[in-house]
Amino acid sequence: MDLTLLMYLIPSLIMFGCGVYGFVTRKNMIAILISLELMLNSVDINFVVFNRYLFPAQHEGMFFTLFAIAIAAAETAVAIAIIINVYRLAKNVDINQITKMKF
Amino acid sequence: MPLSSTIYVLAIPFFMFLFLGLVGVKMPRKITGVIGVLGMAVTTVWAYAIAFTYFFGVDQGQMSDGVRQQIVTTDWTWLSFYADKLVVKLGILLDPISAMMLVVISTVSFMVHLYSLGYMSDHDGNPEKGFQRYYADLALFTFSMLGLVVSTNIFQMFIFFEMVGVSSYLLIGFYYGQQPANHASKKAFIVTRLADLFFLIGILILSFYTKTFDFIQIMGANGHDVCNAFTSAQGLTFMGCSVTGWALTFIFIGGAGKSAMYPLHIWLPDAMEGPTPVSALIHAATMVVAGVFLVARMFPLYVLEQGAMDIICVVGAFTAFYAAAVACTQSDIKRALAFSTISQIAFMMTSLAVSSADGKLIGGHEAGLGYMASMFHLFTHAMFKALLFLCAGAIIHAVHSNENSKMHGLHKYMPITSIAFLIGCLAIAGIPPFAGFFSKDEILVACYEKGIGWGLWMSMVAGMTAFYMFRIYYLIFFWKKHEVHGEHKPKDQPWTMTVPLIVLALISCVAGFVPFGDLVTWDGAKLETHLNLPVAGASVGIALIGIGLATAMYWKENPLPDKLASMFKGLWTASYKRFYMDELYQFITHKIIFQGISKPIAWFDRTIIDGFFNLLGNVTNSASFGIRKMQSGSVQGYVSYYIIGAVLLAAITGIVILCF
Amino acid sequence: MEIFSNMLIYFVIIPVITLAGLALTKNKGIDAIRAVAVTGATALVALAIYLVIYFLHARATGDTSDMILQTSVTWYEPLNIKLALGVDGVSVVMILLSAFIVFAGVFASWKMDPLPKQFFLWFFLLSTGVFGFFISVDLFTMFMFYEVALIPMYLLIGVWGSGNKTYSAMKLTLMLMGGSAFLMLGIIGIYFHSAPEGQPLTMNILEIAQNDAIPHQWQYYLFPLTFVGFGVLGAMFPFHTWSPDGHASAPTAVSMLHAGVLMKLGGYGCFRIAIFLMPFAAQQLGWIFLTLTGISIVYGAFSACVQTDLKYINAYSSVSHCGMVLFAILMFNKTAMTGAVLQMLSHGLMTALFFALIGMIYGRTHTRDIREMGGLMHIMPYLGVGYVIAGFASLGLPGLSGFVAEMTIFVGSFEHQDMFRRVLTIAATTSIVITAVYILRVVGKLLYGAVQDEHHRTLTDADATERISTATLILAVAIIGCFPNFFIDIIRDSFTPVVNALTSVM
Amino acid sequence: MDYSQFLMMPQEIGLLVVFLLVFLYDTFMPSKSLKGLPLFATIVFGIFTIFSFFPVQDGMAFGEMFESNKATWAMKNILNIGMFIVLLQSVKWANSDFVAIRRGEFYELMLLTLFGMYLMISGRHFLVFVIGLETASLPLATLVAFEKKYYESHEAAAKYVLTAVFSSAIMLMGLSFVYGLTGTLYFNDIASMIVGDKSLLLIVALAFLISGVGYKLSLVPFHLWTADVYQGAPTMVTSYLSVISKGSAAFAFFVILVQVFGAAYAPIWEWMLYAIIVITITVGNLFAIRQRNLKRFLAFSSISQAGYIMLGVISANAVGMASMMYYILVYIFSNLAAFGVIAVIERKTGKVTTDDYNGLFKTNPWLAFVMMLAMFSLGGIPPFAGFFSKFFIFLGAAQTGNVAIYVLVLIALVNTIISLYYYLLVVKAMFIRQDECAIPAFKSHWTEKAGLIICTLGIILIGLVSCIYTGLSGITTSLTSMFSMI
Repeated sequence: MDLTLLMYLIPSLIMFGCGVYGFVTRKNMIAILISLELMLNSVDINFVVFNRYLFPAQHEGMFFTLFAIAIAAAETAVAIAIIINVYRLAKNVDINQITKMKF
Repeated sequence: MPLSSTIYVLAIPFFMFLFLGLVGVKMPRKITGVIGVLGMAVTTVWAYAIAFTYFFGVDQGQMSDGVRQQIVTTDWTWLSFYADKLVVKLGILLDPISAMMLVVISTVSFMVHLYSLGYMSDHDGNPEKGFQRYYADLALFTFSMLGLVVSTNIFQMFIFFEMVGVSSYLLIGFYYGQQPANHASKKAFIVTRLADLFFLIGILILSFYTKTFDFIQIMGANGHDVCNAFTSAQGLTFMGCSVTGWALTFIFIGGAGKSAMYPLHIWLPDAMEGPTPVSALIHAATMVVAGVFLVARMFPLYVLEQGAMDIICVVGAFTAFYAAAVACTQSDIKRALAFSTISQIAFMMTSLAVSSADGKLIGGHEAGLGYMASMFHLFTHAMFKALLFLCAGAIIHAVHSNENSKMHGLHKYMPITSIAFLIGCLAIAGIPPFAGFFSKDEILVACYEKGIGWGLWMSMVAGMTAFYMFRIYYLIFFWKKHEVHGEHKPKDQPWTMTVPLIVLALISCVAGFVPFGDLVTWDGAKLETHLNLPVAGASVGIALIGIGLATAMYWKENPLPDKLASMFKGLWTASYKRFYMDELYQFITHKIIFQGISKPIAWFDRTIIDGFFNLLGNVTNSASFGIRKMQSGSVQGYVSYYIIGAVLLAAITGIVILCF
Repeated sequence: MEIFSNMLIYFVIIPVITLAGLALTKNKGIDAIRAVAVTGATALVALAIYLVIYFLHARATGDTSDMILQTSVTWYEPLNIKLALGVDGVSVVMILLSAFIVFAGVFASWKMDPLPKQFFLWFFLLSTGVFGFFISVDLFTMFMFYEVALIPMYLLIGVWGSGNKTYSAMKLTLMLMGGSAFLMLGIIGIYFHSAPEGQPLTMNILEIAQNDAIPHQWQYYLFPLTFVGFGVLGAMFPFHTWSPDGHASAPTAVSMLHAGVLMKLGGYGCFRIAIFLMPFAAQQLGWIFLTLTGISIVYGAFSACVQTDLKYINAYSSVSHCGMVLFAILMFNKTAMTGAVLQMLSHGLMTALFFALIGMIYGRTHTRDIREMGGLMHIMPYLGVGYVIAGFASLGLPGLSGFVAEMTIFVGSFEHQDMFRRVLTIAATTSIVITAVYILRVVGKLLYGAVQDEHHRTLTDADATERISTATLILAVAIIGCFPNFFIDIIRDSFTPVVNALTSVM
Repeated sequence: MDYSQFLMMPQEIGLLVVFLLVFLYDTFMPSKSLKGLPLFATIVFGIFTIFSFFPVQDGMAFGEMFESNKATWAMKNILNIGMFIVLLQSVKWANSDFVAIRRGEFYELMLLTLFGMYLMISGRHFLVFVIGLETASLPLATLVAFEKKYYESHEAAAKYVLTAVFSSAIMLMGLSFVYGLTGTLYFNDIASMIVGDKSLLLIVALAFLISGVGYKLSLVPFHLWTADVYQGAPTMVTSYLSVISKGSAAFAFFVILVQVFGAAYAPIWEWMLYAIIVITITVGNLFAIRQRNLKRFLAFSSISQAGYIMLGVISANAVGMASMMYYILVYIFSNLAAFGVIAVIERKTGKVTTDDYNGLFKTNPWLAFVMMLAMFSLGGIPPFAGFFSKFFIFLGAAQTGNVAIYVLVLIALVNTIISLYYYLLVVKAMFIRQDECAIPAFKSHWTEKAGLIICTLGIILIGLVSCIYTGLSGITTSLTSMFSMI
């Protein structure tokens, strides 16, 4: 059997949904970061798949994906650094703890 | 003397007002008083000269084939509502009545000025506080009245109506430190102002149709050819009556306010809170006759509107009776005199109203008799009413009270005053040969010609007049011995106060013989008058009956009056309380206007309207408090808003696009 | 630049220079501050009088253009916004009035404390806006100066006011700014319909009126926007409620300037922009606002009858009188409109006089409640007489300004052929009685009668500066009342364009 | 490869040079002379700001991924001015004890973010745009966390970085849809591809894209991070966030919407923006009413201001674009003046709430005066610049001429009344309220003074001097190609 476009798209969309769901539900900031990664990766899959199936002529999507991966890595690095700082001061990484500023 | 110099008759008092008001306050009181009197004397002489020139002088265009013309000596465009038409001019119109009024006003005013020198001082002759202000206001009052009578157009007349109102406000409220004077002045101003409102509306309607204010343009020379605009407007009707009828009725209401016709009379009795000479001025010569003068001035229009005429007639006749009835029981001499004034003014009004203008002969008399009689009565009444009030002033000055219970038997103490007062009473009661007899006789004749009912009614009122005047006279000067309290007993007042009495008394004796019919008629033409014996006799008889009744009841102290009073208790108290008119007004003004309208409106403004705008603010605040939960501070809440927002945006747009 | 060859611009420059001069003075140097302020105010009065003479001369020498002294300098070229100046009779008398009030206001706030320097700074910023509004004929600049004149009110009331001042100041500012929000939308709408298809859009009022390109259905939107926008400042029912609180809390000079000049901006704008540019909608919708203004005439008078605070009484009487201004403007004939301008003059001077006197009385008795005062005529005759004169002017005594204005309005309004308007006029005339009632009530309670409070016996009468400021106003009131034709001749012909525009769409 | 095309981007190059200079100074200078770094960076950047006013040649570079024209040039200059003021004001703060150790990083990161914004402005390919966006937002996260000692700073940073990544993920998702539909990421190519019938997927993509940029602009409902981050971040960073990044995002937003989706989808995104503007202005104002912390207060005020800026975007015409850029310039001056005052006072006394400002006029009249000018300008009171920018942006919006836009303008105008209310609250605190324990009088550093003076001059002059707006509108009207497809 050969794989069709949808066979890639649907899982990636599911990944994206899982990422959003995880972001909204998980309490641990690290877990939230992971779900963010899920979302970004599903985007990458989209780009690659679109490029591969629909527009095989150029490689715009591929390149974009490369950059996207790099950006995602950078984001994760910054986020981790900040989370560590928060941990230093708040002594935990529970997302519900950092609600000092509100209203 | 050239008639064009009439302007000075007005200029001098006005200048006196400014001078005394601005400079005078810095000067010693006596001097200001003297200056005021001198100024008024000059004015009087000048006015006499003008009147003489107008009536008897060499022809300056005022006579053409036996008919006195209306002469406009000055005309200054003061305020032009439209570039061309509807212009308010300040001018001077000389015709019989205005010339006559010049004489009346200046005479009485001069008497009052002179008299006040003494009256406004204590017994050592030191003028009291506010002397300068007093004379300034007197000058202003005189000026306004003079300006009123010489008005060339109805709007100028309105202007001076206002001026008269305000100067009376100032004079009645002269003792502003005392609450009664304060209230009385306020009342006088507001009531007359209310009347002036109708006057204004009348003017608006009239000018809307005639497109002019000018008397001569509206009524034509000597009121003979009324302009077509008016006559054509008579065709138009508004709510059943012709628009001109409405206009004239409204204008009459304006006059009624000044002339204290029922039910707008209530300010006049209170006006006595001012100094007595001021009351003399107001009652005799100035304010109260303004209304009569207004109707007389517009007589040619009124005769074309019988409806309006009938209204005036009814109001006048009723007022005459009402005032007389009230006057019968008053114990305050000034109030009694005030009501007698109202009654007499009502005489004039009625007489105007019963008069007719078309040329046909009625009962051997020419048309316009009532008009002439009314003017005649105005003239004579001014004289003897001024006399009566000045006497009253002298008495009050002597005994320091208005109540006749404090007086009694003053005859032997102040004989001159007593005699003068007696002359005044005889005059007003209509006993020949005193002035009142002639004028009142003419009025009665005119009334009888209108209809026997009117005649009888007015004769009855004349009888009542005689009764209450002599009642007052007896109660002041006889009835019982005067008990003297205090060391100095009452005596005749200094010359400044007695001379006016004597002069006025003399005038009251002879004024009746003035050939008024030749001088003052509605169209300037001569008017044949001859004594109508039956009417004259009847009226004299009634007067005598009234006097006799008074003599019987009040000559010597006796229980009869109290018996009668207790017999007709309700009637007596009702009349004593002036039939509760003041209470009625109190109720209307305070309970209805203030409590019923103003308070609710103020509340509505503060609560509803203001509240609404405050509500807007509060709603905004509470809204901002209500949505604060959105900013919960938790990142997950934020992103859920974010994703929901994004998805909703897409979904709604998609649905809209797909469906439409 | 040719703009500086036009004398009108100096009505803006002089206040600005005064501002600069004040900025240079020391906070403590009260004499220097007063000197600068008085110099500026005097210069303004002199210039205003010269302007009147110039105007009369121009008219006499046959200059029949709608506006004289017209200059137009491009400001924002891409939007075709110009700094366009020009005056007609109405603006001339308005400028004269403003100059007088500013002059009197400076003297009325002679002993202003604290922070006199800042007070005069805001004071002259306000007058800058006022004069700029009257001299400009460009929608944008008019609107800009309009708001320049509004905002200083907040601090003038908030800092130097009394009573519940912060609330009043905020309310006043927000309501007036709310009005100007509608106004801004209206102006934008007018701008985009200012010229027929293909021609460049313009903000110049005269050009817009000449193009007469605003579609009728757009006039239906834009006329209410602009009229209400200005009507708020004109204290039109039911948008008048800022006026009582604002006036009650404001310091004397500010009340004078606000009631004397600022409320006139409303009436002026109503006729200059709302009616002049959108005559069709004015004819169609006029009756609505006519009813509202008619209400505010009687309503204000009645509410004034039961107030006990002197300033509230005058605030409500201002509602009544300014209602009469808008009422007359909506009558659409020359006489009534002339009367409206006369009423603006009269009300400006008279109310300024009132507030000046109230301020002086308040400064002595430290109360404005008429129930706590009485018999002041015995104690301070000068102020008492001044108050009586102001009262007479307000209730329309002949010889003072009020009478002339009201009579012109009534006669002009009644001349209207439309029965509805005539009946409304009759209803409006009743205000002269109610006015008399509340004026005499105040005079009777405040000045007449026995002295209520024995402490008041020690008080003094007006001093020199107070006499100057009041005498100026009394004189002006008397002059208008005695020689109305002088002003009418200046004003009347300025209404020819607007009346023609109104009649052309009938 | 043709290196001459680097000449297309002189401003970027200059900025990199500045960055390098600062970096070298930071790295190789002896540590005792590092105190001079902030001033050095400021001066160098100032010189760069002046030089970058030299006109650049129009044209595309790097395979039409990068465009430089008058508009981008002007926009970058506007940002430079704002950046310069921020740097000027931050000199004293950067030398304070907490941050002194990392002052170098502060300046380097700031310059980097500015570079990212340049890319956002000039990018004509979504790759460049996304890179610019991330370059502009990621360093900001670290800058937000700059106050090492303060917990709020880190909480703010955490919120910022998480939400930022989330939003960029959403936006990238949208981009992937766009790519899947069109097969290209060039603005012009997309525009030419998507004419024709409306596809649902593209609408979703559009919504996601708007949400992504709206996040940077803090439009409701993508705004919720704003208040917390503004409050927690160092005041300098807050002011930077509130004006510079907003301005660049607004410009890029305009370009994307008009140039990419202008052809067929203009009604759609105009409708979306319509809804967003209404709730943005309203919600921002409603929140701002109740704020007592001035930084938070200005955060919400800046949200509603973003709504007004969007009025320029929705107009989608030359006047609107000019008005938007003009508005951003005025907004930079006004907001930086306000933040400057707040920063000075915070640095001296650590007080940031409205009640602390009671009676400020008595003690520090000049600071109070500048703050009042800023508030009036933000509230749109003449004769200050804010009035003109508001009027022009309304004018630009209303030029589209349909009644719906008039209603929108009316809503915005009514909201200005609410905004005026809370701006006046600050004025009231400073001028009217009295407080015996008011902030004592103090003298601020000359750099801060200089910054405030520049802002004051800007507030007063920009409106009265018409040449700036005239120039901007001249620039935008020259962009015929851009508006050709609307």
